[in-house]
Amino acid sequence: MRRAISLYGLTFSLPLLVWQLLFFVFPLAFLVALSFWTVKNFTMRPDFDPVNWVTMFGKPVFWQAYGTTVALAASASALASVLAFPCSYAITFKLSDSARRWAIFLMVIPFFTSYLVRVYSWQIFLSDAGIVNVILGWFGLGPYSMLNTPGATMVGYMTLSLPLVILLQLFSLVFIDRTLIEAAHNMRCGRLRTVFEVVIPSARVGLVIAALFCFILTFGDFVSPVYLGGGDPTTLSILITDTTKSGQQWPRAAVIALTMIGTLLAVAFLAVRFAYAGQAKGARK
Amino acid sequence: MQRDTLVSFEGVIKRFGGFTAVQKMDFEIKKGEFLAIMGSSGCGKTTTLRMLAGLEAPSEGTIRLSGKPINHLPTWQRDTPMVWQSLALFPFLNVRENVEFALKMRGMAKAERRQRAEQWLDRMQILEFADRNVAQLSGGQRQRVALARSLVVEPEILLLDEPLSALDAALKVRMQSVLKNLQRETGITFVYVTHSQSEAFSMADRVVIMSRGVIEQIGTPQEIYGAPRTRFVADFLGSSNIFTGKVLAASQSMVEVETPDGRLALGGGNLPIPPRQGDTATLTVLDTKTHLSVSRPTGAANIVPVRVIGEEFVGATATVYLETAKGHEIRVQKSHDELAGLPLDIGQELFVHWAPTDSHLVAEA
Amino acid sequence: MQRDTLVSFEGVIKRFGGFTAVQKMDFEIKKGEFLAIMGSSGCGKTTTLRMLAGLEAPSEGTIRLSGKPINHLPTWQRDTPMVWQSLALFPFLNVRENVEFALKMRGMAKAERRQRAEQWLDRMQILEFADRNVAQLSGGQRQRVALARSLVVEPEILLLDEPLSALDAALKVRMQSVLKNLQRETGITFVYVTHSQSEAFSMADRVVIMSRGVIEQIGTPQEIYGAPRTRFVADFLGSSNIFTGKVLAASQSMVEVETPDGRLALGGGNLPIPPRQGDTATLTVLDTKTHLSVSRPTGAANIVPVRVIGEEFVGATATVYLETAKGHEIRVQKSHDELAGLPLDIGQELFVHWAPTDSHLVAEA
Amino acid sequence: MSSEAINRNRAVDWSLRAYIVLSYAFVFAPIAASFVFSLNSDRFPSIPLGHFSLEWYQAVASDPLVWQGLGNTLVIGVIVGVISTLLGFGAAYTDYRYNFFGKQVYLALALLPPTIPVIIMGLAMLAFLSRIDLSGRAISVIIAHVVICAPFAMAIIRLRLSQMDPALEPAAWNLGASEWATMRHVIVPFTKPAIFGALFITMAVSFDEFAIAWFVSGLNETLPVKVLGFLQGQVSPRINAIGTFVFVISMTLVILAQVLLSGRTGPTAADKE
Amino acid sequence: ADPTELTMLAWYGHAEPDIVAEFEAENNVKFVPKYYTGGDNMLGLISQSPAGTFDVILSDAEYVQALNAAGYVEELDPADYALDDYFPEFQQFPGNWQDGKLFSLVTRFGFLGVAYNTDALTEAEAASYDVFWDPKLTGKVGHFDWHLPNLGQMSLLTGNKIPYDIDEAAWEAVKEKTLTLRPQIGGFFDYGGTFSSLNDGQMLAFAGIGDWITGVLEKNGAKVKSVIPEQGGLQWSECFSIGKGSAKADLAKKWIQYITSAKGQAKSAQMAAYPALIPNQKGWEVLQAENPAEAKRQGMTKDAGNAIDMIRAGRIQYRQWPIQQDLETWNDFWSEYKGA
Ligand SMILES: Nc1ncnc2c1ncn2[C@@H]1O[C@H](COP(=O)(O)OP(=O)(O)OP(=O)(O)O)[C@@H](O)[C@H]1O
Ligand SMILES: Nc1ncnc2c1ncn2[C@@H]1O[C@H](COP(=O)(O)OP(=O)(O)OP(=O)(O)O)[C@@H](O)[C@H]1O
Ligand SMILES: NCCCCNCCCN
Ligand SMILES: [Mg+2]
Ligand SMILES: [Mg+2]
Repeated sequence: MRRAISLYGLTFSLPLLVWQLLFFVFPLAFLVALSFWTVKNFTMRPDFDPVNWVTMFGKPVFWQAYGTTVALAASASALASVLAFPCSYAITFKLSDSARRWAIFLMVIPFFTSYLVRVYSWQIFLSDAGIVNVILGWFGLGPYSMLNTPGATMVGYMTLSLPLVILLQLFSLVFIDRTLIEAAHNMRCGRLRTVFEVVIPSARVGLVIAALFCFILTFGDFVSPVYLGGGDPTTLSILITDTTKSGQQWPRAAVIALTMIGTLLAVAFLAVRFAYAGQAKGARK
Repeated sequence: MQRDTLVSFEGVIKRFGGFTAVQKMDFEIKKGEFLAIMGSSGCGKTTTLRMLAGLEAPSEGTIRLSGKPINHLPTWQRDTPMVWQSLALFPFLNVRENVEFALKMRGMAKAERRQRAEQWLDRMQILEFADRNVAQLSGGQRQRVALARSLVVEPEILLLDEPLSALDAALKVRMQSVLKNLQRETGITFVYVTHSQSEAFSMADRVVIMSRGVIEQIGTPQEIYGAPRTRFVADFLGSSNIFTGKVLAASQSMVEVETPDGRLALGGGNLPIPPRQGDTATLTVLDTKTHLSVSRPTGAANIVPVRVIGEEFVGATATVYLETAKGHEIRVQKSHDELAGLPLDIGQELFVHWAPTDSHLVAEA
Repeated sequence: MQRDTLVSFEGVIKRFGGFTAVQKMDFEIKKGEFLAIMGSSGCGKTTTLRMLAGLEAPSEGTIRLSGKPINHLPTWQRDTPMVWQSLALFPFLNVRENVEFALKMRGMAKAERRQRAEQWLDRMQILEFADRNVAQLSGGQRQRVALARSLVVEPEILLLDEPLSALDAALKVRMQSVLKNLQRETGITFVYVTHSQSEAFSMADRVVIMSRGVIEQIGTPQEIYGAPRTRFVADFLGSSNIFTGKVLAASQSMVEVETPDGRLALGGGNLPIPPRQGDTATLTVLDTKTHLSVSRPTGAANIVPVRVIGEEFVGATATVYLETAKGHEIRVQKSHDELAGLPLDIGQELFVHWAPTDSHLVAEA
Repeated sequence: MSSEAINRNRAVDWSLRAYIVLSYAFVFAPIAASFVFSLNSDRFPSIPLGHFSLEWYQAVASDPLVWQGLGNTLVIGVIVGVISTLLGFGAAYTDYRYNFFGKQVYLALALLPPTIPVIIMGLAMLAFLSRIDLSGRAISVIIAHVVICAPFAMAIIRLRLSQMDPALEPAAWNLGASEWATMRHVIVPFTKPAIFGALFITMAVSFDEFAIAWFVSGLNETLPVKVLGFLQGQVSPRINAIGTFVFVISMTLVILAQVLLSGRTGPTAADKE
Repeated sequence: ADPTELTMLAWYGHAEPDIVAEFEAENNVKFVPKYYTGGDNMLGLISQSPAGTFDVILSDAEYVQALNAAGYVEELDPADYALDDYFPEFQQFPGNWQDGKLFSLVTRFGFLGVAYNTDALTEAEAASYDVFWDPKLTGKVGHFDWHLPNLGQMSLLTGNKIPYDIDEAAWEAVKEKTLTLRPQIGGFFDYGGTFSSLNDGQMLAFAGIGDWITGVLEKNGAKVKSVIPEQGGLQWSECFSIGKGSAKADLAKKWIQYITSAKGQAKSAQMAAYPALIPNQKGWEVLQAENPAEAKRQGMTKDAGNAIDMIRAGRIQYRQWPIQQDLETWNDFWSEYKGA
């Protein structure tokens, strides 16, 4: 019976609430306060001065970085979704149950290898004399400049997000009612058309959420743009680290961080709305 | 009425790996009939239907539709729409879009398919829900959408796989008459898979009874109910008492069988091939054809002394459960009026008797 | 047999937010009786049971157990064990541990509770599975574990919420007799929630019929079946034909009602408070009490001309569906023998008739 | 599976399977390469490879700082695992059991932190913790990691609870068990696999997290922070050696969690359908 | 007894065994290092840690003022150290002293010029900063990602004698010139990225670095080298201080004595992580005796044109904070440049 929360209930619900208030909400709130502090001679002073907001928002380089970051993250989401879909589709529909379990297990492994280590590894693949160019050389191609380009950043972004995107897509695909596919075939819907008419609409929520996670991950990542992209172009994450590197400008870094959070919340809100668009409330039963 | 053949199964076998789900099946479906396929779980009903729909390929044999073999025609090139147990409505489309789906796949223009869809929605009395999400409909309404979705292409045949099993009892009965009427009015051949006896018997023109991939009996509901042909069918329908014993005497018109519960007779032109003396024979008698009396009836041919073990109250009738001296259970079904005069306390000793003409021989296995 | 009162509901109301699930309920449960609570989905059966078990608190009114009010006693301080539809066996405990659970919570010593548990497992004929994981049992065996687990504390009352609804038909019937016998042997009061008419009617001493949080009728199965008291009950049981009209004449022994389908009479000591002339009255007649004839019967009081619209074949009996000139549906249920002589083609004109003593007045709403 | 013979096309099926292999090749290429280069003699790895060598492992093994980092990582990981699992359990149970005003906000607090980019979390954490004199210590990393790990624990345990027959808990009350007894004898045993699963997964997450730890760890660097240091400072195949090593530990934890989560746990409400 | 722990905040390498093992053994000390990745990072770490967290702090010279201003370091007694052994220019090193008080001691330094790939460029080509604009280097020029050394070099190139003390017009000129380099740039790298991109030929020339990078790579056989171009070079200088509130100030003092002694200086010059020049003349002598090749490679010999001669010839300028502009102004421009 659902009674009002009792001592018993509070014992279970309070600790997390207190912890997240103290160490999640307060730090974020402090970040807001911090963005109004001022810095003189390497020292921060509590203050209530919008100067950091004005300065940051007044800088073309900030907006440039903002545009770049949004564009990169959006491209990464689109690219990851498109690259992952055939793979998760094939794992769902073209593998036996046991092969599928293995595939899922294998896709979990990357989460437990250091992202830094993998990015470092990519440097060895992508550099001018790296593995890829050596292999291309065997076919008389290249060498191509790959490292320190936005393309290499994208490779890093895929390293970061592809396993997650594949898994999230996979989880929405395996839960598709197979009879829907059979029903579509039964109504003269051919193989490929079924993918677009039935499979994708059925998995829509999962596909959008997967893309959203890719966006969130890549939007805040600084490892790939620095170590694969050569720090060029400047992304917001690079701008944050740069800002903290220049005369203790933490308040300005806070402005960037808060702008990023705002952007992410807006994107997440829109994505979730889009994912569930057209699905009535009752649909979740 | 002699109808043309629409579908024929010719020696059709379906294996899954080493397991044979359907064994050498030969039968025909007539144009315009309502055929029910019944049998216990796992007997191959769905597999049979799916082969017809092109969702499984037969391992051997040929399936013909209007005379043409269709074994290897992909699903999407046949017109064999199916209604799924789960309904398989597209949750991301609204009611109208669901119904339009098959038409869209056939490349029909938007205006025309909209009109056709609405016509069927109207016919199924759900036009007012056309713009609703399927999740917002009740079970019965969803059922109608599924029917409309399959019927909108006006096929020659409609396949239904336990379409009513998810509905509650009241709705089930209501949808049965919707289905029956629809079939009558459209003249479309219905192939209806179910494991509910009452559904099959109340709707179908002919019933196929399957067991472990084999057809046990095909016939009208009356034929099957009145004279189950095999022990499986008798058991499965559950309305017969079954006795097994050795044949003592057998002629064209009368057979006498020695069973643990006594000597039982049957006869009256029921015996195309009478069994031979000494054979094992199984005979059945419907629980509605058995009678109860307090004292041993005189002149009756089949009399079994029994004790009452319980009574079950089922609407207009009651079933009395009895036990012979050997522990064999016998059931007698009667109206309340007929039972009114009998003492039915547990342990009460009574006599069950029935006429030899109400007994039938059935094949074992 | 007059039994003592074990439980009483006194003006009990249960609201969930603004919604009233149970409305002013007053009734008693006798010691040792088998009480079934029936009604359509959402009518408040489970809520009633849960209030008794202490899983919900009544919003108003008092529930008494052996005379003591128990409204606010937490579940774990009452002895009102419940058998859940899902069984709610503990999957991480084996069979024995499941059965011991309640004893352990009562602080009983290990050896003793083991012995008690085994005694009940033995009684339920599942002692051999004592060390099995519940997942390894069949549906019927699990059912027995659930019963043993609740009964091991030897309570005065056992609450059952649709315990059989997940079982297949055959098992359901078998478990019905297990339950009925158990109740008889132990003398424990059973409160059994179901929406299956056949379950309620075959097991219960008394049946409560609910609709939208209100008790519509309480009585023995025979009383309710034979004389539904309200239109809802008649409708719900589904075995009555129902007619509504204006009272033309009324006396202590006879009432005449003018209905769209003709003038109908009822009578014969059934009328404690006869309606007044001009009132609207609803009368019912069981479909088994109606008769069919080809020509207008002479001398019968209630005769309605009808046309055949269909026939439904249900085991030992068939139901003929008929339609009056006004489009009102009438059902007649008869054995196959009784129907054998009648022409039942669709559209055939026939006469339905019945005796005034077989009609009953029911309350509207 | 079933419509194999009729409705499938072998060429399509095989090209899709080939695509799977390609995708996995992309995902595993850097992992495999890192393993290979950890055993390669060149300090700045390139093609063709140098010779086989364990020198980087030796370098790692003989570096007391690496051992110290490992020790920090392990201690922090275990504490983070335990606290996150406790908090996550409480939150999951709260969500499962109670309805209350503001529950949406509660759930947002319980689930949102992992979606905040780590660099922002790190920044906010450092700025905040240093104000309250809690930065630069092992406890700072623990605090920050619990913030991002508790949601994982919550999700894992909540999933398990949702597989629990909702009648199980009232059934126990009904059999005479008080709320606390029910917690001990029913809820905890039922969720046990998920509790251990959550414990190992959160430990693994903490083992691998470098960005927030880099900000707040101060002198008590964890191993991943050391890796970042190597990457920023001393590019060296030691990265690969440590990576391989951490990978082995993490995988062990994950496999343990996997075994527990899918182990013999009896039927769930879901399988009873 | 358990060794005493001494915490050191420093660039990577300063508390590695090749440097500290001997001192640790002699004094039963165990260094606990915290390596930072930039001066601001260092300041951040100090400001966000309780006082006394770090016993020894190694900092680039320009940051010592900030450390001082914030009160993060203890005053040192010049008498405690062998300052007399230092070259005269390093005895009164700017930044080490404030109002006549000593706060830190320079321990090593190096020159920043043009780092280049010897396969791609000749030493003559690299002998001017103009080489960065060479069309054959398009996309192959890297920046060490910090404004101070890079803009300092650009300032030298635009003809400023003291590169960090320039007026607005000169600053505008520096900016303008710098922006023209942007299309040539292949990336902005941290220390690690600088290492690997030079090593594998990803970048063929680098601004803002010197022998501290190429020296390490050379040792590993990479074909890279640094030169001080005709426009002159910059000098970085690392200084040791004692952290404010250190409970082990004596031990910290002992360490600074050790590392600034001739013996410690010779070790420091050959530090495995990255080589450097040392300010202690006696240290030069020890090095010349111990490792003449390295002494020669780094130019710490008695020959004319050695490192100290380059300083004396005015070819080298200290790296320092901009004097007529705000630090922010330079940094903002750097961000802008990167984003351009
Ligand atoms: N794709 C498949 N692979 C392997 N075995 C299968 C497959 N499909 C069906 N079977 C097996 O074939 C047998 C017949 O299955 P089918 O689904 O036709 O039974 P059914 O009569 O429809 O049963 P139910 O009444 O339970 O729906 C079953 O034993 C089933 O396990
Ligand atoms: N906790 C609750 N909160 C809100 N409404 C509830 C709650 N529990 C039950 N109800 C509502 O109360 C009404 C009665 O519910 P109850 O479960 O008692 O029905 P029931 O007769 O057992 O139905 P069923 O046969 O479907 O089990 C329903 O409309 C239900 O939606
Ligand atoms: N990893 C430490 C490198 C320190 C080099 N200090 C010199 C600074 C050059 N700008
Ligand atoms: Mg089936
Ligand atoms: Mg209920």
